[in-house]
Amino acid sequence: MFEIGLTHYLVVATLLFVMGIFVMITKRNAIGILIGVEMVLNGANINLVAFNRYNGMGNIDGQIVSLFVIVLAAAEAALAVAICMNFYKNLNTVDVDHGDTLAG
Amino acid sequence: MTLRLKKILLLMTPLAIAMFIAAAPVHAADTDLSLSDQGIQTSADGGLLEALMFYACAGVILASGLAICLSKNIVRMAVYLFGTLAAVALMYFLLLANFIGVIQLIVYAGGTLILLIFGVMLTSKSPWAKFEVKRSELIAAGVVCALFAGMLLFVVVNAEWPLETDAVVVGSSMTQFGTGLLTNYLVPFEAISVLLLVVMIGAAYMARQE
Amino acid sequence: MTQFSVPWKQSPPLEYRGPARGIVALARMVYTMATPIVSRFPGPILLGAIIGGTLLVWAHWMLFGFVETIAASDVNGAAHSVWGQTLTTAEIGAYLDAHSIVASGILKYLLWPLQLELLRDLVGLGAIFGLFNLIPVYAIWWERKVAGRIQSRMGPMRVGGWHGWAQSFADGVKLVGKEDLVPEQADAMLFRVAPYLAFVPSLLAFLCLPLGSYWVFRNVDVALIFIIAMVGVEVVGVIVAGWASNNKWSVYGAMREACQMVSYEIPMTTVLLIPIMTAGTLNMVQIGDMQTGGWFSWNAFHNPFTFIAFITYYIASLANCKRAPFDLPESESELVAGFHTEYSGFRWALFFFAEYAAMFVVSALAVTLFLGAWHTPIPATWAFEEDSIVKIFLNGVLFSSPFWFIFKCFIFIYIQLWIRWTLPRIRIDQVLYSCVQVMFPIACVALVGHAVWMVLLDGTVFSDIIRWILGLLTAAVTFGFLSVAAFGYRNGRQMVGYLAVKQLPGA
Amino acid sequence: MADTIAPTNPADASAPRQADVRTEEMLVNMGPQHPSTHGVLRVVLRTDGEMVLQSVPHIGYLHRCAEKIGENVAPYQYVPYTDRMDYLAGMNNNQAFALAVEKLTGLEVPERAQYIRVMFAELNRIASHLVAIGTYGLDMGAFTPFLYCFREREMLLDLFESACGARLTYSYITIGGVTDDLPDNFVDVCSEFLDYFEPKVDDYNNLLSYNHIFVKRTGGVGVISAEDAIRFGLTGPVLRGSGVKFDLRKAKPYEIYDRFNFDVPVGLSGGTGEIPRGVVVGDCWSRYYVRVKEMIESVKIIRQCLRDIPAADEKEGVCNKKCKTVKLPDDEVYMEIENPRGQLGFYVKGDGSAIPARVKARGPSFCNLCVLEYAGKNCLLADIPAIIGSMDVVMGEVDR
Amino acid sequence: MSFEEICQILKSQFGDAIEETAVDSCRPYVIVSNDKWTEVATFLRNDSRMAFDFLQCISAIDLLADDKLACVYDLAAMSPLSATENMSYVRELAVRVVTDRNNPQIASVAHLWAAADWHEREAYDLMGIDFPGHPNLERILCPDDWVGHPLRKDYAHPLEYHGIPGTTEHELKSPRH
Repeated sequence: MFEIGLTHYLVVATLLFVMGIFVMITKRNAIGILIGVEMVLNGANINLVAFNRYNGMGNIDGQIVSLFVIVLAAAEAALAVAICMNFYKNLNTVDVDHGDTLAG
Repeated sequence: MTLRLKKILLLMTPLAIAMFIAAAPVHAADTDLSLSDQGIQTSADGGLLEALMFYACAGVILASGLAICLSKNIVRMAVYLFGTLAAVALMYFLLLANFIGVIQLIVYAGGTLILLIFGVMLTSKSPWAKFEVKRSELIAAGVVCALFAGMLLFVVVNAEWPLETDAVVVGSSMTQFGTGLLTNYLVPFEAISVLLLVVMIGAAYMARQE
Repeated sequence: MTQFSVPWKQSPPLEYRGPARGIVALARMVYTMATPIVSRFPGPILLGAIIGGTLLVWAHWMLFGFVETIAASDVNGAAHSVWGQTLTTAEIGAYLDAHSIVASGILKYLLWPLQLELLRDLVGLGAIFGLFNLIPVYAIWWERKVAGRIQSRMGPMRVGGWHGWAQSFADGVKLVGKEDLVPEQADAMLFRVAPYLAFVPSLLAFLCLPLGSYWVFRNVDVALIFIIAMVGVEVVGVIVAGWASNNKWSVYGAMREACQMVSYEIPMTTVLLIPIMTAGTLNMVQIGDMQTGGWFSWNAFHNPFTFIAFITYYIASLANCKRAPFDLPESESELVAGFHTEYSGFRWALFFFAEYAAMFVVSALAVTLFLGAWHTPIPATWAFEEDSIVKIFLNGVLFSSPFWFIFKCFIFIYIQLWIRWTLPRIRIDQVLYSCVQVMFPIACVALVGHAVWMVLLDGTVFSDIIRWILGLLTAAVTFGFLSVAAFGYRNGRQMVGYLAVKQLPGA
Repeated sequence: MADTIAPTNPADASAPRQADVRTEEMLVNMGPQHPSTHGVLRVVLRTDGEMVLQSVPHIGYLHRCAEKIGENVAPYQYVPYTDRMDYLAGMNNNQAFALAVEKLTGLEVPERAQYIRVMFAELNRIASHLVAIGTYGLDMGAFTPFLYCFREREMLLDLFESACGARLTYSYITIGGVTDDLPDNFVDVCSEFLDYFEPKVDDYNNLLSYNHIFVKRTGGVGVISAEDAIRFGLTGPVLRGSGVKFDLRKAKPYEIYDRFNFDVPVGLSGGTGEIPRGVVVGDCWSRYYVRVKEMIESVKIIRQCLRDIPAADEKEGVCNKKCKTVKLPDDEVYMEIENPRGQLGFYVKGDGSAIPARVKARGPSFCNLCVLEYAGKNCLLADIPAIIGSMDVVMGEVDR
Repeated sequence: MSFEEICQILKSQFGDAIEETAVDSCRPYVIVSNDKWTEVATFLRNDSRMAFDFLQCISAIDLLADDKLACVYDLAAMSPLSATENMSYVRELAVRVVTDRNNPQIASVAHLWAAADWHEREAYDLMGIDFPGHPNLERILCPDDWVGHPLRKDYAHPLEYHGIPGTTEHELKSPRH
């Protein structure tokens, strides 16, 4: 119980990942979906760092990859918010259910 | 006490502060001035404290994650996400990945999250815009996610991870990061920088007004 | 005749129940007892408090250092840990006897708990929290004094006696006593949480902030980025506060803050790369300890690019802790009070604490990274051998100590205040223009230039000449300013009442 | 939508600004309780982000039926009410009403009283402009010039107090003269003050007028062309800031203004002489700077007054003895003077009794404020305080 | 150009529309017939001999004895625009337009002089004169739901407005209108 190992971290990561997916499925708001994506990425990132810590063979490859993930997530968020703005400009809403009109 | 004497005494005050604080000095003449970067471990070496910290972090992550799932208010979701991100950063510190932790804070919490809130502000008509979800959808999503979580957890808990329990645990050092990024990971590093440039231009293009 | 009726709900007067009643009674008792004493001897009490506080800090430090030496002298090397093996009282007593220290019988029991890291951390945290609270309190008082002097008036003069030194405490008492209003249409939960989201990060930044080589709570290898991140995270609280207030002016304040903060972090972080490149580390203690060689070894004078970087950093830091002329998020003439329009009482005070603490933090970064951290302009190689307490003391006064660090920080806070009370506010488009089109290019040029300089010119005579010129230039400017200030202080002290009396005998 | 609004403001041509990101249009209520609306002005702003697409002023929050009261009291009783209209320039308001009644009834004013009136009107002009300049600095976020201005204003108020005992609502200039003669050493004290005050104007200039940020904030903002200024009936520094050299003291000299030698400052375009670059004729900076220059001209007039003022005449006094018994003929008059804020006119209609049948005040702030809807269009949110501040409105007189 | 000359031109141009010229008044004025007022105003504004480009004031007055309301327009023509020479009024003119008390209507001149906008709104608010053609004729000083027009001589003080007491007993006994 008090001996924290790899599995503990993986369980937290898994739960965060699944909750992210749940958010992505259930939220109608485009930015809500974006929040779900961030949660999924964070869950994955915990995995990377945890494996690096417990199974890293002395190097930090896992951390470098997680660094890339963070940077990519930031880029993705910037672009996604821009898309949301465009979406809002055209349809006057950010409800993704309205995104099926081609005549945006 | 005459006024003059009082004034002199009051003028002495800063001097006194200076002397008394300075009297506990650490002069740096004997400090090691080597340029090398020693990775200094910040988290405790296992034991109860680490366990407590871990459970606290995990609690915050899961609680705020759950709150995101259940909340209908988009701004509140973003604030809960802040809780998740900060707790994940703390978890990185526990995992001795200090650099990743601070990068998580500065990029995620300080940048991405603000961007998200900014997006919310710009795209919601009323402050408390709500998007109702059908109950059937909610139940379906819950079932799917529960199954998925069960499956993943089963794998995670039962898998035999080849652990190097006795391996030397080192904190990440900046030197390692620099070397890694400019040797083994040079191509992805450059690719990401190009991607960032593309994203910057693309985002500016998409958000601008025709 | 119709009666006036108040349209808003009236809250019943406060009633204290249970333990609160006891606390209130205690506070009243303390107040009645303390008031006559404090009002009669304000000066000596202030002096005594300062001396006592510094002595306490000093004693702590000596004590910790002492325990450190005991632990280090332990044969097993089993140093202090949280719960792990510790020295027994007998071992401590033996050490004390060996060094013939008096009263070892009692002292060993008193010293024993200090080796527990948890206890030491708690004491350290307490000290940091105290510092964190004291700095805003006195920065606010000082701001009011400086503002008063700039505007040819006196500033606070009453509370506490000497120049209103207790004004901020009185304000604090007033603010805590005010009603904690939450607007009816606001998002109450976020409204209540937001001040803490601003307050806590700026407190966390102090955890990694070194005041001296050993005066740091946690010597983290990524301290610099951690502090920048904390200053940046503070903005989340501000945005949430503006949003949750459900007030259009607050939302404007929050939007401006988000916009300004995100933009100015770019040039600020870019120029901070320059001292990092010079030092080759992100560890603040190491960066500080690199600048022991006196005035000319300070990073700002390393080459022209570092000097430019220093100035750029300082301007960007003004924007980053929303000080004038970049105080758009709370500009009172446009946005009423910006993001904290709806706040009152204690929560409002939390925003102020966060702001002033952030002012100290960015000044501390400027001092640590560019201006010799905790060192004096005298090279440390001239320091005395530390073989007696007097020489230790003199080394502290003359060469390096936390006092010098705080002193330098307050010089920069003073410049912030000075700018605040003399310059008008700039407009949002001008803010973004100066960030994107002026400061960011300058920062990039400085970064590249510094890299080239380090490769090509470092260690050459030319580099030394440039360093001396820059150092001398800055010294000349500093002394010029000081002499002007002294002259003005001697000759220009003109106050409203004095002139009015002098100019208008018949009035 | 920003792009559908036709750019009617000449400011747009010089500095085209566009909202990069389209956001939700929002109606924002600026005032009646707002730090930079100088009282209880309410401006409804239609904004798109930081852009203001339209600003509609709403007034009336300080309406105190001043004109109705005028129909119920005798003229000499009405003088104190005029103080309360433009409470920053009480002397000038007293003067305007007194002149209107004197013109209607043909009351003679002693010469010494006329000198005193002009002197105090100009002193009050300085005091009023000091408040205008100081509060304009406040609007721009510079707190310090405000207190410098108030420091000098305090001395002026001391002067007023020495003459009439009041510091804000003087009622000093009354029908037929002034209520009381000057204190004995007033001439010395006043000239001492003028010697002290004149160099202080350079201080304000160094601190605020030529400050780079201040010029950037106000130069080229809220431009009103000369033709538009006349079309909207603007007067005072607002009109002169648009480059129209019109001053009632020169154009239609009342009292004894034709005896004095002074200049009428107007707004000039930037880059020449003392005017900084980036300033356009008719912008906020020009209006502000006209006030600074007018203070110096007022000092000139006061110096000439102090030099020429006739000695006190015991027999004649400083007030026409008939001032309280005068009957208003069945006739009407419109008398306008140059207030610190512009043309203050009083329309007085008598019906043969001692009490007027109609008193109408043409407030300069009232007429200047109506241009806000025109000038505060397609600008940034931060420009709105700049434009309102440069109009220098006093809500007491707008709402009356 | 003197007042008489202006009257001469106006009379030759409009004849009967100029009902009266009060030359002996302390401030001479002309009375223009209400139905011709738009034409006269346009003439005053645009004709090169008149060119009254500056509207100083519009004062609404209550002529209770004649059962009339009236507006007095104080017009002025400025000398040519100049930033160097002191400008002055070339000519001034006061015009009075009388209207019926029960259905007071005077054509708006806001399209000729932008300054007339708020003056007319004020006259509407306080005296109750309607200005057909005004772009935005709303109450300006009083609240939108105010009853009556306070500057009329027969105006009765309201006793109460939204629960705020309107007047005192003493004033009720001795109103002077």
